[in-house]
Amino acid sequence: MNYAIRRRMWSAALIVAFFLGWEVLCLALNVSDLVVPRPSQVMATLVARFPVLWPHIIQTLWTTMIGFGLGVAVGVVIGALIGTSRVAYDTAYPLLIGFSSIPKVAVVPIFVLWFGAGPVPAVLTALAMCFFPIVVNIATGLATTEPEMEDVLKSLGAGKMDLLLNVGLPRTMPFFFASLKIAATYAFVGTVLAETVASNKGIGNVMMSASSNFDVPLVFAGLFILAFLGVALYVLFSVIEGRVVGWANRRTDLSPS
Amino acid sequence: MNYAIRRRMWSAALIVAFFLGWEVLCLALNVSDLVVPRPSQVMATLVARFPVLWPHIIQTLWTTMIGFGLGVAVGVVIGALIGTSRVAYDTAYPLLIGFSSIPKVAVVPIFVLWFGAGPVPAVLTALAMCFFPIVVNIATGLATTEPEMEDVLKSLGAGKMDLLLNVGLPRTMPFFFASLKIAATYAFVGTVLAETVASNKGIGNVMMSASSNFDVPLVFAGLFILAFLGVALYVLFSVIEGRVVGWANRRTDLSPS
Amino acid sequence: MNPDLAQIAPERKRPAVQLSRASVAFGQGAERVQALQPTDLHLDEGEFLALVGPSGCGKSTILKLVGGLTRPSGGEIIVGGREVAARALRVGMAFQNPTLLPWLTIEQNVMLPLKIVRPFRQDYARKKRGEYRDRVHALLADVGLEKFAGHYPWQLSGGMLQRANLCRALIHEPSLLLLDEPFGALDQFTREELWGTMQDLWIKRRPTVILVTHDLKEAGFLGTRICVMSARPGRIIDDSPVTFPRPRTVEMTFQPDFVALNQRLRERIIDARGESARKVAS
Amino acid sequence: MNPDLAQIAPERKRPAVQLSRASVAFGQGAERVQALQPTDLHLDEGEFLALVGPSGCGKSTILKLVGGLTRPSGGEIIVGGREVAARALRVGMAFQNPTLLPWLTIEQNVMLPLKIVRPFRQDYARKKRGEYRDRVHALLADVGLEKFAGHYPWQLSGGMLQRANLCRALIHEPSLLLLDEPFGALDQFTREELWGTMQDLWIKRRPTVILVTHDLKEAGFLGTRICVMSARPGRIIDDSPVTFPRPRTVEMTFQPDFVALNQRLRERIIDARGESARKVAS
Amino acid sequence: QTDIRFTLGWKTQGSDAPILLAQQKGYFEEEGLNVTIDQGEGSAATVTRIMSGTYDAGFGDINAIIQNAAERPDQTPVMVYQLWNDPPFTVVTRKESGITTPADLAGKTLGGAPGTPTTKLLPVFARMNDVDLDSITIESLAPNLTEPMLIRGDIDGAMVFNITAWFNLINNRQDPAADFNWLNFGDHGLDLYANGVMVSQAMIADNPEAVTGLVRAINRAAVEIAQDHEAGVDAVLAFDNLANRDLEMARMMFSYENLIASDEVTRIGLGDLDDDRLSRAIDIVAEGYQLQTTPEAGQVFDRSFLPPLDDRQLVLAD
Ligand SMILES: Nc1ncnc2c1ncn2[C@@H]1O[C@H](COP(=O)(O)OP(=O)(O)OP(=O)(O)O)[C@@H](O)[C@H]1O
Ligand SMILES: Nc1ncnc2c1ncn2[C@@H]1O[C@H](COP(=O)(O)OP(=O)(O)OP(=O)(O)O)[C@@H](O)[C@H]1O
Ligand SMILES: Cc1ncc(C[n+]2csc(CCO)c2C)c(N)n1
Ligand SMILES: [Mg+2]
Ligand SMILES: [Mg+2]
Repeated sequence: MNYAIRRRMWSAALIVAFFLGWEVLCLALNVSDLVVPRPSQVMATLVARFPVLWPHIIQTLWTTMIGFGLGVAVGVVIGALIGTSRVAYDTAYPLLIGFSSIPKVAVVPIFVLWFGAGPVPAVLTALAMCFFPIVVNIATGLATTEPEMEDVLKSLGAGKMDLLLNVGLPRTMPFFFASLKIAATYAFVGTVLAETVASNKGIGNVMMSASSNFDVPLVFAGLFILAFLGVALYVLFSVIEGRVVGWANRRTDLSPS
Repeated sequence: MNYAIRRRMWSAALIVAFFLGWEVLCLALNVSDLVVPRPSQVMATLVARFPVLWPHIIQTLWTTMIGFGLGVAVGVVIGALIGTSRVAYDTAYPLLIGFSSIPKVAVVPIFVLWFGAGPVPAVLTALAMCFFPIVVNIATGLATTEPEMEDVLKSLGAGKMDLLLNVGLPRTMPFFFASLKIAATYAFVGTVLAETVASNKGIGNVMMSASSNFDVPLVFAGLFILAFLGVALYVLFSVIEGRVVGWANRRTDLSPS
Repeated sequence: MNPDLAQIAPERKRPAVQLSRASVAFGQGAERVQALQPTDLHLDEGEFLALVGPSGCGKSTILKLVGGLTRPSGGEIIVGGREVAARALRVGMAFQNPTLLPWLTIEQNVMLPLKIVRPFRQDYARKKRGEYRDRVHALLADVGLEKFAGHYPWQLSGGMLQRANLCRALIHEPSLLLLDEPFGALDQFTREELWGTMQDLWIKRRPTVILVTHDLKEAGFLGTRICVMSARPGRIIDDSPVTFPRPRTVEMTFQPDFVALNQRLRERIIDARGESARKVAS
Repeated sequence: MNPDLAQIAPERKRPAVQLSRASVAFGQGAERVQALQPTDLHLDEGEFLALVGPSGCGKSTILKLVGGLTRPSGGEIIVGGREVAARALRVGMAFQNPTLLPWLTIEQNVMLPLKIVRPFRQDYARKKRGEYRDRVHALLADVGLEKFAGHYPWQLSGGMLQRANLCRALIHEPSLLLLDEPFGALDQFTREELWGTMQDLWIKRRPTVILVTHDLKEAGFLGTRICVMSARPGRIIDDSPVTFPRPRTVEMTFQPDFVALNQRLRERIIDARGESARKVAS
Repeated sequence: QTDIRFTLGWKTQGSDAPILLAQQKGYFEEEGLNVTIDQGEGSAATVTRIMSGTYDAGFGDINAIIQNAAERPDQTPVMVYQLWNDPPFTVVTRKESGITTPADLAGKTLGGAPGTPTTKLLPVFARMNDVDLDSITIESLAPNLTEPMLIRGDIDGAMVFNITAWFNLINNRQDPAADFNWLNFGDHGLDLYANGVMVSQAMIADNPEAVTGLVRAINRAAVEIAQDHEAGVDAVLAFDNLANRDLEMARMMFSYENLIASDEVTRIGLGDLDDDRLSRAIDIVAEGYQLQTTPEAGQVFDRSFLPPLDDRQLVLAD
């Protein structure tokens, strides 16, 4: 217990140190706030403009959550398909890899052309950005499942679906959560990207307006908000993960009391 | 053997079907080539313009390879650190998650202002885009390594480094390769992003000027090139992966001859 | 031998397991390892076959063949009239190294067959907290693990894992039991107690059983029949019925009849090890 | 008893392993499981301790304590003058379930200690294809696995894995050997051969050994001393020297002296199982 | 009520005030129009957005219409209200680089956003002024990098809209008047028109009254803002509360003083244009881009939706 608290303190201290270092470096090297503002400036802007920013935050958060939710669903389904069927793997993987190598900024205009500006392209971009890491980790987890574990169920006459639900997916959980953490951050990136291209609302739009007016502290305030939202989502998943896949991380709790 | 060939054929057929479907859909729905050109148009543009595109392809490929190489190095080191030290995990993870939630487009201008337009910001952006999935998968792989396997080495008096090299990393290899596949595609996205923001060469630059000239087929030709490069890199890694982590995918070879 | 044991020994003669020149080889070309030579084996319903033989001779391979987990390279396997055992019969299998799923507690691991196997699965959602749970706990208590139902596999000792593994093979009252050294990591006394448990179960429900073991006493105590395999690539080189009356007791294992059987099997195994034995001798 | 065996039995009296009221408990609060009660154990250099006791009593836990893999909840463990065994002595450990690394071939798995342990590791890069390889192959041949050096663990049978596991514990000629049921999954004959191999090795190099086993014959054949543990939470309840002359033979195990020792230990274990036994009886 | 999807030429700027005021004051509604306004990606992108059918109308560049009309005559939008009478297309340079005439650009490095009409028109500009285009190095830069790169000297000149760059330089703590030279395309042979309100051909065909209403509402607002500047800026802030009031006020005034107000406008009124000048502009663009066909003026501009001249008189108050 005591150890856990000390650990937290340490890491909190290091994170604070990071921002202090940034502040000091900016002051020491006399970096213009038009290039990189100091964290204190960013925070000041953030506080001062918060009431104005609030609806944009809500907008981005909602859009991201919907896109992310859909992305997870799509990712799990495709990942399960690819991880269990060889033909699906050989077909879908190259297509997905190809799609993933494409900058999503190039795709947003197409979404806009189809669905108009607004939240729909943002949701779709968030989805497009975030489902791929989930696919890859689910597929890899399934493909590397120890055959011995599957044999346990096969000997009971289990079908493919039973195997997937009772062995494949649980075993893959740690890597599913790892990919969720990646995916959640990418979902934010996707939303913001789409908002940058086509929307009148959302953090992306704020950042775009701010940057076209060279209000760099406001741009960074947007970045801070995004970072914060990303971390918040990460913490949420970590808590869920702790409950669901505690079995995989037993090391820390293993040493006798 | 025969089965493997049939499988390949199937998946090749399905991939061809995908592009055929695209072509037919565009014709049937009479989609303007300003929105989505037909694959045949894209290919025609690609062939016709290939000599002009070639130096840009080389530029983007090189930049990406360097950025990707650095990204892998950075990713493995940070991942190993985070996966083995609790304090490093608690400190670096939130910072990395925060950084990852930021659209890299917002960071590129900073790189450009520091290093000038050209390949350096592109390399850095590729690095910034691609190291995170590697970090996450390495860290997760290490954190979920079965303690029993580590005990084998610990009983021999192995140090942390021995454990990492002989148990942690090998066991993590399947997920490292999975993340490489994600990372390689993101490295391309990063390079192209940076080329879009500031450059006079590279696929990103081509796509940008093509889109400003309403030459959508050329934009798509750029996308096709990126997709192709991404798939090529993926195939490369798959071959290496097959050699290195065959042990983890033994399922397919297991059934008796 | 006691004449009245005939009425206890299996009478029904429906074939439960039928291997016809079944063979297994792994790998290709130079890498090829012949794990099992073409083997014939016929098991009637309700038989209790004890399978003994040197390490690496293919005992586990036979179990996996019968269980439908390995396809034969040649020959044919028919179980309960079908090619895949689990489709035809209710099969219970205890693997040689207890592969309990690490994300499930012991209770959940043991309950797994009830979640998968018909007809139990239909009622699983409804009964898993009631009837099925009680059933699992009762079985765990039989093997001395009642206190560990809520523990995870990594919290158990080797022998405890093996006992949990055995429970998982028995929980759904299978009509075909495939047991791969289920008592290997246990001390003699626990082992003898579980022999008793096993025998009671067999007398009561008469499943068809294949038991792989290295302990001839165990083979004689439990089996209706003992098969001896030769060294790798394996082949069945001896097939003897065991006709001691049931229920058998540990004391019986010291009787001259029993000791003589053991002695005979011992010699067969010494033959069986043949060439490989000469190599192992350092 | 043969009087001249005293000169073979260990004479040097430097303490190799010393447990002082070492205890182990896992978990917190209501979840707390006492795995080992405060235990004293003193092992001289060159002793061969056989540890027997019921399943789950803490035998593996003691090995892990001595090997430095588990920290004690109370008390102290000193091995070769230091707290962590592997830092003080060259330790070889064979785990209860053979945990071979799945990405290495059998040869590479067995060679692992040479890659890690000083002074072998210095020359590893140079010798791994020459001297070290030969050494590994020789040892594998001793246990009958010479043909499987290039195979991966999943291509081996249970008993073969266990033999590879044993090789890995021996390859670097450790001065402290911790063996957790290393012969469990083997047939009687292979087992007896490996007893001989083990004994030869011990006579030649005189490592300090702790051997966990369920086989009293094995304990008597190999040990210089046998400790009996009580049921969980474990405690050492009997500690007897074994003074039969070396080299011992399998025939010796049928002699009255040997049988009497076995008989006495049997009774101690029956006591030892105490409460738990009553529960297990179905 | 007719639904109209309208795209601006860029992020909210003071120069969009006429459209935003018409929206805020309900002038669109009075015309029976339900207008949704979205921010844009550039004046040229307005043309593509309308061509693809995503938007019905927008604020964008007439030269982009000309360029597209040559290749896709059935799809290009039509300018119905020519708001910016003078072109904002400018190459801005630092005073110390000594660039004062187009000829000085030879051998220099210019940067600009590739989609910006200025960048797209540079070849035309070079051709008209006999500058060797191949000797000029062109860097593609994101919009938010052009001015910083210029200030830092990474590029010698930036291809911009004066209305944008002027205020961007102020935002970058520069003095745009004192320290920079402004080479306006309009002063060097490119007497082009620029931004205005354009609508899709489909809208003209299906619902000409809506077009008339749209133009009338925007014109009404444009005329009104010339008198009541505060109302214009209020509308901008009502649309985008992140905008900086003083800055957008200044920008709005800049657009009126430098881009909208001209002798020609005094003569023919807001929204209209001179057909000869347009024809010349079309020729310049067509030659500059080496277009296969030269579009007709009637394909590009349609004055039939303009309100009477009396309603289009610009009287700019101080
Ligand atoms: N997946 C596999 N790939 C290649 N060879 C295999 C595989 N599984 C088993 N073998 C080989 O088949 C032979 C028989 O193995 P099996 O597991 O049936 O032996 P066993 O009789 O159960 O031995 P033990 O008593 O040691 O468990 C062994 O020689 C082994 O090396
Ligand atoms: N990581 C752990 N967490 C919680 N409890 C544990 C853990 N490891 C062991 N135990 C408990 O400690 C006790 C002793 O375990 P140990 O493995 O030492 O038994 P053992 O004597 O080796 O038994 P066996 O002969 O069955 O292998 C057991 O009751 C077990 O449940
Ligand atoms: C109506 C309108 N259309 C396009 C632009 C885009 N633009 C013109 S110049 C430039 C570079 C910065 O000076 C940018 C981004 C704008 N600002 N206003
Ligand atoms: Mg076996
Ligand atoms: Mg144990």
